[in-house]
Amino acid sequence: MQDDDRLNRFRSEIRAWLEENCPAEMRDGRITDDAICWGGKNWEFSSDAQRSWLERAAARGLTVPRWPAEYGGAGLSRAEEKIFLEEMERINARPPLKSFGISMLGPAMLQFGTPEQKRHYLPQIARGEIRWCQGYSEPGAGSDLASVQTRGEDMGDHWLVNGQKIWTSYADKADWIFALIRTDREAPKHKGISFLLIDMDDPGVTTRPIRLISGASPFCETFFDNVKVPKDRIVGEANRGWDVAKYLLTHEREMISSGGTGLSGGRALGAVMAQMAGEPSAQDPVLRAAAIRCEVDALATGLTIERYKDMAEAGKGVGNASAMLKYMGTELNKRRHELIMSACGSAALEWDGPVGNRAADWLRTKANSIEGGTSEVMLTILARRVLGLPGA
Amino acid sequence: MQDDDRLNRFRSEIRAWLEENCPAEMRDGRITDDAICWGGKNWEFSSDAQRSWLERAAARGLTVPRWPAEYGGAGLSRAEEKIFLEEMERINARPPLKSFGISMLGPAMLQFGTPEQKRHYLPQIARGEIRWCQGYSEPGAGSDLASVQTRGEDMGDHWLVNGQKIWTSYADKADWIFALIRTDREAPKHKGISFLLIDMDDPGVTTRPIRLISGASPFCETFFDNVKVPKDRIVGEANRGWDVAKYLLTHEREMISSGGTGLSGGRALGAVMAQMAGEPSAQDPVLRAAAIRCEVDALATGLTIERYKDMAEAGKGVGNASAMLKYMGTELNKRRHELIMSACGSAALEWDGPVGNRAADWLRTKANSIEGGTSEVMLTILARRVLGLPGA
Amino acid sequence: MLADNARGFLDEAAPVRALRDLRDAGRTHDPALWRRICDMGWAGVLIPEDAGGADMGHAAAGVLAHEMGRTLACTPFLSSAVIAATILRRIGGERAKSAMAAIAAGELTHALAIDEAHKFAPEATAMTAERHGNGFRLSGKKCFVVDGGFADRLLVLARTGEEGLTLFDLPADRAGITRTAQGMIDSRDAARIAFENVEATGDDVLGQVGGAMTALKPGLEAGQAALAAEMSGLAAGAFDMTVGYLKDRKQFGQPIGSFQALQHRAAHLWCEIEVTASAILNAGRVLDTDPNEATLAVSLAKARATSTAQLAVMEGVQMHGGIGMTDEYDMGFYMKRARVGSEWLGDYGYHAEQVAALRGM
Amino acid sequence: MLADNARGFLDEAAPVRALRDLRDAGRTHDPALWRRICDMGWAGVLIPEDAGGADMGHAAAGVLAHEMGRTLACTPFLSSAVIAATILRRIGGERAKSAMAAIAAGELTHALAIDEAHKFAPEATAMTAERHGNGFRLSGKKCFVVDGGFADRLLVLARTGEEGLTLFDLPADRAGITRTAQGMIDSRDAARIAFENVEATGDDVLGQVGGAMTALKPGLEAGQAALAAEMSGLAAGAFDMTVGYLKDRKQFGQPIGSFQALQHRAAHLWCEIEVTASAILNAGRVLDTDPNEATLAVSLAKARATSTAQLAVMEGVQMHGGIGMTDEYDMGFYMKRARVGSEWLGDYGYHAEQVAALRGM
Repeated sequence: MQDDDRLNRFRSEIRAWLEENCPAEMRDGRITDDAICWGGKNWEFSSDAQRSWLERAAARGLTVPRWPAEYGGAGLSRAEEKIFLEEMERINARPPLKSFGISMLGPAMLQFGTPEQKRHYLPQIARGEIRWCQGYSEPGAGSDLASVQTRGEDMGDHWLVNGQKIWTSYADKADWIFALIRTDREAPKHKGISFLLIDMDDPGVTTRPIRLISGASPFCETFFDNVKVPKDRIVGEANRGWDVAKYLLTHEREMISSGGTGLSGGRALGAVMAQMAGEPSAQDPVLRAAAIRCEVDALATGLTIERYKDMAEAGKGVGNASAMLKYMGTELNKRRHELIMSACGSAALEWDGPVGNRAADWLRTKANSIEGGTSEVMLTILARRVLGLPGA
Repeated sequence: MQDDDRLNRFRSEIRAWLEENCPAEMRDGRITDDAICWGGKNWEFSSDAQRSWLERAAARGLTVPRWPAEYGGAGLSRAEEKIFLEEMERINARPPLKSFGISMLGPAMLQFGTPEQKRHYLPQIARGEIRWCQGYSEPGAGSDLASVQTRGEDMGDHWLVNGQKIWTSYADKADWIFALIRTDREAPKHKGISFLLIDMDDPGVTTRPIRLISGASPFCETFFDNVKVPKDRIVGEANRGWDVAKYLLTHEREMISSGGTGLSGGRALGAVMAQMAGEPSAQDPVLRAAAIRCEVDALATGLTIERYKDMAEAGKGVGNASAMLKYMGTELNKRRHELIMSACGSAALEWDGPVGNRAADWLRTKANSIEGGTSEVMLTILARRVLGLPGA
Repeated sequence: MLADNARGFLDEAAPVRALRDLRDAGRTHDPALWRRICDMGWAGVLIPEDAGGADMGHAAAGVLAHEMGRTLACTPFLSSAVIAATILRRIGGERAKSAMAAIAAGELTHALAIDEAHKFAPEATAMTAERHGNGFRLSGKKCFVVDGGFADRLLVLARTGEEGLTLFDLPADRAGITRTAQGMIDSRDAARIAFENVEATGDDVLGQVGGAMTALKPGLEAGQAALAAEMSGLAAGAFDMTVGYLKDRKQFGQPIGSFQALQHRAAHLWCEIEVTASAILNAGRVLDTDPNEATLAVSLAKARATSTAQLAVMEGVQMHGGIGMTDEYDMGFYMKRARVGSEWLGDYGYHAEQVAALRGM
Repeated sequence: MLADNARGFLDEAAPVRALRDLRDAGRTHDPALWRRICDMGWAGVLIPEDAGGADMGHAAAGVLAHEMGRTLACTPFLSSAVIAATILRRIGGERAKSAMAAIAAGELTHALAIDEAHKFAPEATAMTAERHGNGFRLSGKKCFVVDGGFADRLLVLARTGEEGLTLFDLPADRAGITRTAQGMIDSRDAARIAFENVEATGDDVLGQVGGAMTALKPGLEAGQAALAAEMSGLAAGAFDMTVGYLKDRKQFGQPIGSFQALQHRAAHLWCEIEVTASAILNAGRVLDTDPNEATLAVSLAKARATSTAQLAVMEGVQMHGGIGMTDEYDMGFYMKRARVGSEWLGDYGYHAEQVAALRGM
């Protein structure tokens, strides 16, 4: 009961803080990638409101609410974070900052980084000063992430890195990259990889956007040509980078899965159906039935993400089961966007039509079940590690 | 155009013949296993009408319309057979005779049998005098049909057969069994099997029904204990029985698949929906949408069975593609019966309720995608042999 | 804890074997099993302590129902301890209290007589309870009355002229009541019940005349949530049996569970079961904390449990192959119970429409 | 034969590469390609011989559409050679004959202006054609007019007071007509067209005033069947590309096509494609032999083609992994065309409802 009192007090405080600090322009409910601030050296704020929203949130530690205060966070508990997010949703606030530093490198560094690294890198991420991208996949490797060919030769005080990464999200806009590099070519596949941090401005680093079927270019190819990486730019031990990568993949999966679900997403489908059909009971019964099934599954999947977060908070490792969230969340999201496209009919068949650019969102979802481990890889992980089924 | 005239004339003839010969009682549209005559030494006709319908149809060759007249058939072309079946459906006639002799042994014997065998066995089948069952599967072998352990030792003028078969449909009611027997234990798996014909009355043959989840017992276990099988009771060459079995499996697949489709089956679902809901537009929109999808797929699958039959008639071997008919037909049939059960609601939850015994039919369909090669085996066959995908 | 204890007891006292034996003996109820269960306090899980219950709430009832689903335990837990208990508790007062005490102690069992046609549709109730003197005369037919073949008392929904739907609590042996057993595919108890000019007094009315839904709605929602939990347990039981088979059974020289297509389907099924588990837990939680706003959570749970249980038993039979089709093997019992559970208290379409309505779709 | 010839020509003259080049050049129509196609006689496939056509029928038109779908050939075949030709043929008479001759010769292209909102719903047409003097005045807005950006003539559906729907055949440059290009995801042509007091005479009316459906219905059904054929070709094209990739691409040391889960999904997709092929063939046959009773066959074909094409492109992208998402690779073109084809002339739900109505469901 005391807990409840404390949480209620927290809710009042955070509500008041939001009321005072979140600019009106940032309360438009736009939470797509192009509306949110991603930070970094070259970030151009879309408005003064976007800038001050970032600065105020960062000052209060709310760009990374769960991180400790010493690294720029607000040190919130899971329950407090939930309240913060609820209050954000209540006023339709955009997140003040989004980045792979927050969602991926940060968690890995909190787990594997040295105290010096945490003090150096984490506050920059929290304030949106440095924008990170990830360098995992390589051409031809596909789902086999441990098949790393980019090599780092040990030159004493540094590694000399040569090779190529692909599917590096927003690498053309990033300041730094965290990358898997093969630093021991003799060791078994998973044992000779290191997790290195590389400045995109370093000599020898180049990057080139890949055009996608949606017309956008969120991904790049990134090339390393005799890039010198000092020995302290490593997370975890040398040749033990796969441990970090695995930990990180779990985080990435949860992030991608929650894109697909939650109540607000569910509302989106219902709202589109209603909007396009002119009234709640859509005029195409077959489509409506499919939308209802999707809604049932979306609500239950949203509850599952919450449940797993609570389990993680309670210290119950969810481990490989995060593959479930990734699989179910992304497959659901694809289904939902197919239905949204159907509900919108020809209005969504233009790149920039009367209902905005829903086609690009729809096409983007097709990558969800590929990036960060395909649905097929997730199912195999679950079959082997959770169900204990034997290898072929 | 001459063809059309000829076929139109044939239609008039067959319509007139049916009008005169098909007893009124046999025009009730009941085409489930328990309503149709299966023939055999121990058959008890359910009525005089059933008996005379069999006798008249057999006299006219119409129990096996496509077989040559010398073996008891009517020698119809595919187009004529189609007309015969349409006219049968028009008056809701039950088939005069159904048996594994007609659907399986007959076709194999027409292909592989000696002239003597054809003259001896086929007319008995056509007249419904001898009822056959098949002995393929063995305990523990499951989908791996070539894993035959039942052995036939070569004793000069006969084989001495010992072993056990399972899933022998209606073996407890059959007069004879055609069975795969391993006659060469040294040869590779597929090369030492013979296709033998065994009289169920022979000393050493026993059979025991298996009770199924539907409560019915259409299948048996059949045991062979030192059964002597004379050397002329073989179809095809010794140790080449797998060729016959493969040929037969194709026929079996087509038979099982067409149980699942066709216009009349489609009508069944629509009719049940209408009957249970009180009016054509069922009151549960989600269920109705599923039924409509099922109807769309059923109509298209029915057209596919027709198309493949036409291709076979035109001499274009459909070969492994029959696995497609088996797979799609049986999966569709399962879907349809799930929907019928849903439409009937609690009325179908009794073994003998207000809507008859739909539950038993529903449970029976679950075996369709297992017997005669599972859906999984069909998909593997298609992937390997039709699509040419590589083995693991 | 609760789950572990329950599982230990049920594995010993009520495995699928017990249901099979009951069926083979031509019976649909095992009073001895129910006695043992009542002695453990399960019948009082939703009954206040001052009426002799344990008052553990709907989440706990869901845990018990889940475990009973896992072994297909054949008991009147849902009818009596969940639905009737919730209705009586909502009614309140001394009479209800003593009725609850009788339920908790295992002295009486109740069944809910609500369906009249092939689908769940309380609002369409046609059975009449006409005012007659100081009381009522009930006439009409009910079907699919689960546990109605042996229950001591019947909760009966009937229409009272223009006043609307009224709920009656009657002894099953009152004059004019005729019960006919239904031979159910899941081997559980259900009855068709005819009411011919059955006399009832004002004391037999639960709550207000014309106000049946006030107490019936929470009772139905508690039952739907517990049934969903039972079906999620059923799905888990069928799934465990299937995964075990995939590991043990060899074909073409290897365990069939090593074939990737089956692995992926099994993994997908596990995901569906996990997602459904979340909906079940949520329904229990909402019923305990915000019972007047539980419809969405409950219908979500029942819809998900229905589709998941059906997938689990279909995959279960298919992956077992021929043996799954035999009566000798237990999978068929799971399949048949899943079908009955799908229909009872509203099917997938019914609950999906509830979700749609509440979500403005 | 016809299919082989068509395939040979299209692989050379209109591979996916050609559509990509067109798009990159900011164009939506390739007159040179259409010229070559007309020279081969394809534009006259449904036009009588005395009007310069080849009169090969709807089954043949389906074969050509199927092959064009396979390479995503960008042509006004459906708009002009199928829909307009079928409508004009049904109208009959000398004027229609010369119009058909112009189509067959490739001298004129037509587009059908029918949609006004986001879904196909001819009966809901709101655009008006008010009687004015001896003629009419047309006012309203059309959208998703496929090939409407470059077509020489527009077939326009409008409402004439109480008389009902009337079909007009107008030159696209008549005063009061404004065309705006729509930037379509499939890189094909479509336009939004505004009509502001557009003058039309009785000669511009196709068939009877208020009797649009007499000729429009067969035209729509011919178009729907040919579009279904195109989409089945599209599905086959995407499928072939995917199976090729499954054979070539290695991962974890083996071709990914050796993984059983992918094998089973590929085999399932092949089955769906085969089943859809039957529905397509049937629609062509029924249109040729019993055109007044073709609705069921046509809607069945379009519904199946829609669901099959969508499955084929979704599986295609997923099985290709990341590369399938890149613009550089052709799979995305298939996915985007499948989406547009799904909506044009009635989506899955529209045609499924037609089937349901005709089957009494």
